[in-house]
Parts: sequence; structure tokens; C-alpha cells
Amino acid sequence: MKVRTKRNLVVFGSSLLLIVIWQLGAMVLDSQILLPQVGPVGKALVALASSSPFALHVGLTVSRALESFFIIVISATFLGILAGGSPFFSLFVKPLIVVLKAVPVMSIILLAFIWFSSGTVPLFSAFLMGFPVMFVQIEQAFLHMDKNLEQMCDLYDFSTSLKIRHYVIPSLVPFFITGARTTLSMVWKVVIAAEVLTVPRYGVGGQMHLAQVQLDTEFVLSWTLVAILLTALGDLAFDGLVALAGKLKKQLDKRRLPCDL
Amino acid sequence: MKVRTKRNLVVFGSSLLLIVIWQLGAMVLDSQILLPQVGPVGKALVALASSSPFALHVGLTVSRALESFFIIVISATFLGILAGGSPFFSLFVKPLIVVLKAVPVMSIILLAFIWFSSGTVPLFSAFLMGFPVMFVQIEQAFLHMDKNLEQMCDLYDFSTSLKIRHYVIPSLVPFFITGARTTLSMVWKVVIAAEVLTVPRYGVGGQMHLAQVQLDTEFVLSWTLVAILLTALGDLAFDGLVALAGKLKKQLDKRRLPCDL
Amino acid sequence: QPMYEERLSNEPVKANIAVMAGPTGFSSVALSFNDGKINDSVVAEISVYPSPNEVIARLANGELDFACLPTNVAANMYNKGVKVKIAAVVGNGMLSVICSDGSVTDYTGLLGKTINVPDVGSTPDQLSKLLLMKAGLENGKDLVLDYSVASPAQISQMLIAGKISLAVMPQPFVSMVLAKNPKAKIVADIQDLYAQVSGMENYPMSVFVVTDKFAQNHPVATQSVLEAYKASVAWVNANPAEAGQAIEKIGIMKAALAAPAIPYCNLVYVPAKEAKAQVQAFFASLYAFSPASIGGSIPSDALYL
Amino acid sequence: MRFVEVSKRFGDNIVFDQFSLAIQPKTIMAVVGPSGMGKTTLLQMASGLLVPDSGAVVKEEGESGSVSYLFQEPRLLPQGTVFSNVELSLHKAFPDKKERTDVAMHYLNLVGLHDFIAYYPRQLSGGMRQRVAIARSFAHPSAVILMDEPFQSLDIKLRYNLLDSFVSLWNESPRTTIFVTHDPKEAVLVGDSVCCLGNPKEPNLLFKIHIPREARNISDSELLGLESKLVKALVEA
Amino acid sequence: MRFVEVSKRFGDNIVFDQFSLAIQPKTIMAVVGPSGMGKTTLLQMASGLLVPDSGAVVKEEGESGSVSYLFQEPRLLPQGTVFSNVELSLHKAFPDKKERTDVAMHYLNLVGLHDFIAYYPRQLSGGMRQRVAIARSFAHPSAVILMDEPFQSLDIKLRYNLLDSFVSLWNESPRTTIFVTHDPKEAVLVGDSVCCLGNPKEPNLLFKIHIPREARNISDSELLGLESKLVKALVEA
Ligand SMILES: Nc1ncnc2c1ncn2[C@@H]1O[C@H](COP(=O)(O)OP(=O)(O)OP(=O)(O)O)[C@@H](O)[C@H]1O
Ligand SMILES: Nc1ncnc2c1ncn2[C@@H]1O[C@H](COP(=O)(O)OP(=O)(O)OP(=O)(O)O)[C@@H](O)[C@H]1O
Ligand SMILES: O=C([O-])O
Ligand SMILES: [Mg+2]
Ligand SMILES: [Mg+2]
Repeated sequence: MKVRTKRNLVVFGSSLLLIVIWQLGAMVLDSQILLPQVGPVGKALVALASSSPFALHVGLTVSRALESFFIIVISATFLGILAGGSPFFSLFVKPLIVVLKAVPVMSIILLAFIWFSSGTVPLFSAFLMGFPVMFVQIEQAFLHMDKNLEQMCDLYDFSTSLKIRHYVIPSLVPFFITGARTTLSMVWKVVIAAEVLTVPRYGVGGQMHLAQVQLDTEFVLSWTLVAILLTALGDLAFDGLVALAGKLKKQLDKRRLPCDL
Repeated sequence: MKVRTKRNLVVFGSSLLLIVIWQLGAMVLDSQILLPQVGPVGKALVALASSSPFALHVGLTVSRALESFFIIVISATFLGILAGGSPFFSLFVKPLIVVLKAVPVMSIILLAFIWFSSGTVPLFSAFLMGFPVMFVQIEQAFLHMDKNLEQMCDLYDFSTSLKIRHYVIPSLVPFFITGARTTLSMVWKVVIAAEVLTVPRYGVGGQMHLAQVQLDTEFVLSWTLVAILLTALGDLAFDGLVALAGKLKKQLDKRRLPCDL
Repeated sequence: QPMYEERLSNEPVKANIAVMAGPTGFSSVALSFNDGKINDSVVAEISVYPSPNEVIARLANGELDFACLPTNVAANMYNKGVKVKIAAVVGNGMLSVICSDGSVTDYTGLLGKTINVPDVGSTPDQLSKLLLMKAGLENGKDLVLDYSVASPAQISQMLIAGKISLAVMPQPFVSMVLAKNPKAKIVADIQDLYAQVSGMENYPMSVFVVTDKFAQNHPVATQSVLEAYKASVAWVNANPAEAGQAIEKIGIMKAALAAPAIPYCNLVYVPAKEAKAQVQAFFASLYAFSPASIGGSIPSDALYL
Repeated sequence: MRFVEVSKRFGDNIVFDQFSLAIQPKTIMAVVGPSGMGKTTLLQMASGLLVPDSGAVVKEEGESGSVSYLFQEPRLLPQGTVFSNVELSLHKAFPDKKERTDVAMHYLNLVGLHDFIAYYPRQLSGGMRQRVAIARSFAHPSAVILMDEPFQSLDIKLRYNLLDSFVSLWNESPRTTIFVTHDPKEAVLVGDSVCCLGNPKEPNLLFKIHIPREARNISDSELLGLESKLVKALVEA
Repeated sequence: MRFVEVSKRFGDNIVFDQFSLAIQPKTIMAVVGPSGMGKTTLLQMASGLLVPDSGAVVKEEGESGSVSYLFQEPRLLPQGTVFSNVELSLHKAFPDKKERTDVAMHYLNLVGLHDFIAYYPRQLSGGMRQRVAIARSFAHPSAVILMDEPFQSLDIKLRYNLLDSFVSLWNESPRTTIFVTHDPKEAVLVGDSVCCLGNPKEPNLLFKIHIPREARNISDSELLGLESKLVKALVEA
């Protein structure tokens, strides 16, 4: 308990120091454009949060991120399972995956900007950037499956359904979670990057860019804080869901035990 | 041998198919702007490569990427070692690292653009994005060091220098390599992103953006191909260096054996 | 003391000039001749940028000395404390509403329609909103401004292909669309509408700005650059074909696209002193519907060189 | 079960070369041998997991159907509880849930894990994991039992207890069994016959033990003699 | 070396409670005991890696200085060759490179690894790794040797060979030794005294063996008697 308090104190202290350094820097520079002070940024944040389109800006960015997240997770899991099961398919899509992993985000965004209306660009770009990450994870999961356990299942007469439920799915889950977590944090950044470049009517990234162009640095910082918060909340929600799923599984496992010991 | 030939055939076939799909798509769309055909992109690539500032554009992008790469690797390794050695320092910088990892690249680029002359923006942004990755890796290396081996070194009277050379450094190296590899691939993407946004006089990203506004899609694609090539070459060079270092170490180990057995 | 500095050095002064990959770039091309050498003591270095976004930050951090900018951007920068002065108006309005399929014949027919507008916050957007306000119409109700395609070049392609019907467009894209799609017609001239509601003859669409620092440190060089710019505008207007070649050469736009449009681009050179009234009136109009578009307030006379 | 002129090689490594060995139905064949001499390979061929390069593994009447294989490693489902690791292997034989549960609990009691049925493998010590695997292989109904060093990583007390349990379980329903061990003492205590590998062509040593299993005692001089014979064969292999 | 009223607990787990044990200088104390009863803990306290909660570990004259500790796991430097894993532990004692090399090679020959000195630990089997660790602990000059199940994971042949080598090495320069094993036979073959752990307060069993080590033979009835006494103590622990 005491160690924990000490840890928190250090973390708190250094956070405070960061803010103090910012404030001192701002006072020395004395330029609203270069580095606004803490107060004005706070005010700008409050002004943002209480402005009516704030919910729209944040909502649309969040919905773009979540939409691409789910599209990626579902499609990459499906295709990853195919690739894991079929070495031919895996080899076949390899060049595409390699290229996708090497393409700079910006190329994709610039091209997508030519191809689609600006609202679609973040979705499309996030898909192209996130898909290979998730796909490779699921494919890896198959490579890492324990063949010894599979032999065990076969020798001990597991039915196909038992095998899938108790051997295949549990083997995939850790890779699925890692992939989904990486995808989620990637998706935020790509969606915001695409918004910055395409400036859709609503969206955090577009507002950030407009603020920068208008030299409203305090709003750039405020929107940045909003973006950091969104990322952090996303991670928290994800970890929360994973923990919940873990608990649920334990509950189910308990249920399968003979009587309530 | 035969399996390998078959693999290469499949990969080659699917690469070819990708190009055929591109060409067919371009023919169906029939729009130089939306999707130029393979031929014109090839021509544009040749035109680019033979234009006189090509070497400057590529050279400056490469030098920005390498410069930030080395700055990151050196500083993050140094500070990572400090953090690995001192739990206090590690806790102390934690808030900064957490914030850096959650900040969208674009925020950093937009802010850096206000703060610095445009040539510095890619460097600075790449540093801020890449630093936490490398730092966390080195810090992790310390957490994963085998305390049992350390006990062994102490009991078997290793001098400090022997201990560092044969226990500490070898424990750090795998994490160092992973971190550096991730940093390298990250640095490309961030440098190009920053170039797209700030359009420095020379640089791949800026040219890409100009080509995009002028709707020279074939040049956007050509520059993208150049970027992919750079990334691939970078990875190859890195792996080559790592392999070379491995061989060198083996040679050294051999030298330390009694006589040339 | 600045004068003293200038005389001491034998090196010619370098003037970093920014133009955008659009009409504001056209009128500056003659500055690039002779490797930018204006006279023995001044050399111009022209850079082309995709949009004002890349220019604003550079003016703020001191990398640029001169720039062609949309007029409202100059006011915005001034109000945010970036020390720049308007040296001249270099482009008057040249926006039109184009209909690609004959479904509308004049501006009264626009009611209830959807009109594509490139890029939120751009001059076409501001003028469209300004006119809507003056006419007492509401975006989204009486007609819809659609920003989903941000690049004017891309909107042009779609107008030519007939994929969209209506758009507010600047030159040279208007000329291009009219040339390539015989069914396309101009259904409203934004300049006329602006004249009707404001009483001014036209509005200043782009200005040539200089940083205070450069103007103070190198007054002579500043003067040389402005004169050279004036001469360049005259030359471009007089020789559209040759100008087209030069425009392509420095990477602003393809000659085939630029040259035919030059006569319609309203390229002018009006020194700040003469243009001040017109510019201030334009700011007043913008202020009335969106103070934020010019940075919150109408600039004082200190904005003019 | 009979191995008939079985050959098996891995690359250049010839593990079995026209090797023959017969196990009388419903008897226990104890197999010892230095590391890497093919004990596990023999079991894998017996189970059908590995097919000989030539020769055949012939099953006698009553030996067909399921086998119980106690692998050299525990091979537990990491996401399953101790209970479900045993219970899942009974689904086919006991469709009735109640019955299945009773069987699983019976064998888990036997290996002393009744208090740990809700644990996951990662929460167990190496020896406890091994005991779960033992319970699973005992519980799984089968005509043939293959055991690869079943009592390794157990302490001596548990080892002898489980050996006793194994023998009494086996007596309840004798099944053809191959019992691989690295402990010569265990081999002579448990085997109806004992075989020492060490030569790809034939067993280094192969003998029957005629003393009834229940009557065997480690201080018995005949058994001690057999044990030292076995140790000698092992050391010479 | 003497453990004087030593107590050690981990959380609620009391491993030693005022435990006393004396090891005569320059003799071998063999220690057996069920898993988890504190054998490794005892060695760690002897080495100074672990400090008792109360009580003391007292070293006699001539026992100060370096210890050689053969850990329960091999603990090799994964990036070092077999040779350098042994050689590095000799730097302090043998500043001269030539001498150091000779010493290292001598012990590597002894454990039969002369052909593998250029290998890395990941290229070795578990048994070979253990042999490298044995060579290192034998080679390291020290007043006290602590061995934690040195011959586990070796096959029986190598086991006996190494036991012989250990005994002859030890005879060359007798040093105070604690030899932990799980094999009662090994304990009675090697120990000047034998101790069985199983009770935090005192050894479950502690006896001296007066037969000279060279004269011991596993079929000797006195030794067999001691062995069965030890097995009984273990099973009852
Ligand atoms: N899948 C495989 N691929 C290549 N070689 C193999 C394979 N399986 C076993 N071997 C080799 O076959 C030989 C026999 O192996 P096996 O596992 O049967 O030995 P073992 O007697 O069970 O040894 P241990 O007592 O160490 O378990 C060894 O030399 C081993 O290296
Ligand atoms: N660092 C530790 N933290 C907590 N408990 C420990 C620690 N080290 C040992 N123990 C506990 O102390 C007891 C004795 O452990 P020890 O390793 O000495 O047993 P051992 O006799 O060597 O067993 P084995 O034969 O399995 O090696 C065990 O119950 C163990 O769980
Ligand atoms: O150059 C412009 O298109 O404003
Ligand atoms: Mg085996
Ligand atoms: Mg131990």
C-alpha cells in the first residue's frame, strides 16, 4: 500500500512538473501562437467542450474509428483464419500484405482523397493501415498453435465442436486480443491523420488543422488533448472489455465444475 | 528446393495478379486522375528518376529519416538504461512517455510546424513518435534481465567489466534490435507524413502532396512506389547489418576458443 | 542601421516568395526568369505550395519573406500577431457557379439545389456563405453547400464527367470545364452578385504580403520585388501563351490548363494604398457573417504597406 | 501388440532398423533406454501418431479402438480447468454428464487433486500438472495404454503411491500397456516384461518377470538382480 | 559450516524454524528431501544469496572466500560458447590466459564436452547444458561447493560416470560440500553424512556413513540398509 502511494506520488509529481515546464516555457516565449499558457488552453478546452458541434466532431471521429476498427477486426479475422488454414492462400495474399505494411499512411490518405469523398477517406485509410496488422496476428496464431495439443485432442476422442471450443478458439484468443489492441490504437491515429489532411466537415483532425491554419495554437493543443483522451478512453474500454470477458469465461468454467464446491 | 520454387511461383503469380487487377481497374475506370494505368505510372517513375532533383528529394528524405533514427536510438538507449537502472527515474518519465505514445502524429506535426522551421519538422516529429518505442524496449530489457544469471555472475567472481560485456549487453541486444527495427519503420512513415504536411522544398512527401493537388495521380503513385522501395531497402539494410553483427560476434567467440580447433 | 547593413554586404538579398499551385501563382512567373535575379542586389526564390496552409506557418516562423495569399488569410494572420503587411492586391474575384447539365440556367434556379464547394474556409466557401446571408437564405434549408469533394481539380473532373451538376469554382478550372464539357454553362457570376450586394465593383481575392521584418530590413529590395511583381503581372496578362509555358516550368500547373484561363483570372496589381478601401470593405463584409474568417476583427491601417 | 520389422529414421538418424518386439495382450511391457534411443518414437508408432518407414505395428484382437497416451509432457489445455482437462476426454465414452463427472472426479481423487479441480494448469506445479495428465489417461477408456515416463517430476512419496494406484487400477481391467520409464527400479516393479532399447535392430535386453506384481518387493533379491542387470545394460548401451 | 538456529519463512510458509545443522569441514553432506521442503533454500543460505530471518550460518576456518554453486537450473550465459561459460568463471583465480584455458579444457574434457566447446547453450540438450554447469562449478576454485541436484536430467550411464569423477576430483582437494539430490542411492554413495529434510525444526533423519567412499558399492548390505531407511524417511516426510 505504501509503495503504491509512493509510486502515485512520483507519477503525480512528474505530471505536475510537465505542466509547470509548459507554463514556464510559455511565459518565457510569451507568444500566444508559439506556445499558449496553460490557462488559455484550459479555457479553449472548456470553450470547445461547451460549443454545440463539439459532440458532432468527437462523435464522428469516434464513429469513424470504431467503424473501421470493427470492419478490420471482422474481415482480418476471417481472412486470417483462411490464411492460417491454407498455406496457399497465405502465400497468395503475402505480396499485398507486404506492400500494405510498407506504404506510408500519407500516400494512402492522399490517394484515397482522390478516390473518395472526404468523409470516407479516414475509414478507407484506417482500413488499409490496420488490416495487415490484425491479419498477420491471426495468421501467426495458427503458426503458434500447439500441434502437440492437437494430437492430444485427437487421441482423446474430442469431437470437432469440442476441439474448436477448447483448443482452437483459446489458442487464437491471445493473438486476437493483441491484434485488436494494436489495431485500435493505430486506427485512432490514422483516422485523425486523414481528417487533418482532408478536413471533413466534422471531425477532430479537421478542427485541429483549421485551428493550426488560423494560428489558434491553444485550440490545436486543446484538440490534441481531446485526441489523447479519446485514445486513453479507448484503451481503457478495451482493457475493461477484455477483463470482463476473462471473468465471464471463469464464471462459465466454474459452472462446468461438478456441484458448487 | 522444389517447395521453395513453388512458393516463389505463388508469390510471383499473386504479385502479377495484383498488377493485372490494377491495370484492369484503370482500364474500366478510364480516368488518368482516378487510377492511371500501369504504363503511365511506369513512365512517370522513369521520368521522376531521371529528373535532376530526384536524388535531392530522395536524399533529403533518407537523411532526415536516418538522422532521426540515430538520434532516437542513441538518446532512447541512454535514457532507457537510466530508467532500467533507476525505478524512480522510470516512474518519473512515465507520464511523458504515456502522453507521447497517445499523441496523434498529426498533432505533433502541426505543432512542430508552428514551432520550427519546416526542415526541422520531420526530424522533430519522428523523434517524438519514435523515442517512446525505443525507450520502452530498452526499459523492458532491464525488466526481463535474468536475475538468476546475475547471481551466477556474482558468485563466480565476474569482474564488473566481464559482467557488463557478457551478461548485461547480451541481455539488452535482442530488445535493442527489436526496438531499432520498429523505430526504423516508424521513422520513414512519420518523416514522409511530416513532409506531406509541411512540403519542404526537397523531400518525397512534399512532392507527393504537390502531385496530388495537381491531380497528377501517376506521380502520387510513383512517389508511393519510391517510398515503399525506400522502406524495403531500409529493412533489408537493417537485417543485413544485424546478420553481419551476428557473424562478427561468432567470429569473435571463435577467436576466444583455445587454439584453432 | 538596416540601410547600412544592406549597403555593406555585396551579396544580393534573397527574397523568399511563396505562391500557391493556382492562379495566384500565375502572375508571379516572370519573377522566376534569370534564375530569379531581379537586379544586382535582389534575387527572388519562388516556392510553390499546395495550399495556404503550408505558407501560413512559414510566414509565422520566418522562413518566407513574401507570399501570395487569399485576402482573408492576410487579415487573420495580422490579427493573430504575425507581422505581415499587404503590399498589393494581385487578384480580383474570378468565381463562378457552373452547371454541367443545363438543369439550372440562372442563379434564381439554385434554390433547393445542392452545390459543391471546394474546401471549408476557402474563398469560394466564404463568398458563397456571404451571398447566402445577404440574400437571407440558409445553408441546408434553402439550398445545400456540399464540401465532400475538397479539391477544385477533382470537382472539375466530376463536372466534366457530369457526375455532379452544380459547383462554385475558381479559375482556371472554370475555363477548363467550359472547354471540355460543351453542356456546361456559367449560371452565376459571383463577382456580379457581390457587386449587387456590396456596392463595390469587385472583391480582392488575393493579396501579395511581405513580412514586416523584411520590409524594414530591406526597404530597397522590397521596392524592387514589388516593381518586378507589377511588371510580371503586366507581362503575364499580355503574353498568356508564353506565361503558360513558364507556369508549367516552375511547377504551378500544366500550360494547357493555365494559358487559356489567364484572360479570365482577373490578374491585377493594385498597390496597397490604392486598394485599401476595397480591401477594408471586403473585410467588413466577411466580418458581418463570420468574424472568425478574418481572425476576429477588422484590421487597422497598419496592415497596409 | 506386435512391432514387426519396423524401421524408422529421421534424416540420417536411424532410430529403428527392422526392429521387432511383441507385447502379450493384457500385459505391461516396461521400456527403459538411454535418452534419444527411441522410447518416445516407439510409443508414437504404437499410437499411430507416427507411421513406420517400413514394417508394421499389428494390433491383436481386443486392442483396437481408442488408446490412452500419457505424453512425455503433460499436454494440458491451458485455458481449461483441471476438471475439464479430464472431463473433456470422456465426452465420447460417457455421453451422460453425471456419469462423466463421477468418472473424472474418481480419478482426480486418486491423484490427490480433488481440492484443485477449479485451478488452471498455470497455477499448478510441474508435478501437479503431471498428475492431471495421469488422471486423464487413466480415466480415458481404451484398449491400450501408452505411458511415457509417467512419474517423472513427482517426489518419491507420490511416485510410489501412484505406482500402487496404477497397479491396482490396471488389475481392475488389464489392458495392453507400454510403460516407458528412466528408472530401472520402476521397470522391474511394474513390468510383466522389461525391454531395454539402445540398438536400432533389436532390444539390448528383454526379459520376463514371473513374480506376481502384488508380491514384488524392492528388497527381493531376484528383483534386485534384475534391476542391476538392467542398470548394466543401460550403462553399456 | 554450521547452521545455527536458522529460521526462514516465505510469507506464511515457514521453511526453517530454529533449524540447526553442522557440516564437518572438508566433508560431503548429502541432503535429500521431498520437493518444496527447503533444500534449495538451505543452499542459498549457505551461499549468502539468501539471509536467514534469524539465526546464523557460521563458516569455519578455511571456508571463507568464493563458493562454487551448481544451481538447480544450468544458468548458462545464452550468448557465450560452452568454453567461455566455463572460462569466464576462472578470470579472477587465473589471470593468466593460458592457464585459464587449460583449466577450463580440463574440466570440459572431464564431462565429455571437448567436441562441443564452440556450441552455444541453445544448441545443447538439457543434459549437456547441465554438464557445462557441472564443469563450471568443478573448475571454479572455492572453499565450499554447493550442488543442487547436479545429475538430474542426465542418463544413467553419464550419471554414474560423473559421480565417479566428482568423487575423485573431490579427493584431490577435499572441500566442504553440500550435495542436494533426490536420489537416495546417490546420497548414500556420496555423503560423509546424509540428512533428510521434511520438518522445519530439525532434520527428519541425519546419519554418518563410516564406510570409506572408495569402498562403497551399491550392493553392499549396509548401504542398502541406509538407503531403505532414507526411502522410508522420505515417504513418511
Ligand atoms: N520429429 C523428429 N524429427 C527429427 N528427429 C527426431 C524426431 N523425433 C525424434 N527424433 C530423433 O529420434 C531419436 C529418438 O527420439 P525419442 O524422442 O524417441 O527418444 P527417447 O528415447 O524418447 O528419449 P528421451 O528419454 O530423451 O525422451 C532422437 O535422436 C531424436 O533426436
Ligand atoms: N523466493 C521465494 N518466494 C516465496 N517462496 C519461496 C521462495 N523460494 C522458495 N520458496 C518456498 O519455499 C519452500 C522451499 O523451497 P525450495 O526451493 O528450497 O524447495 P526444494 O526443497 O529445493 O524443492 P525442489 O526439490 O522442488 O527443488 C517452497 O515451499 C517454496 O515454495
Ligand atoms: O492560388 C489559389 O488558388 O488561391
Ligand atoms: Mg522420450
Ligand atoms: Mg530445489
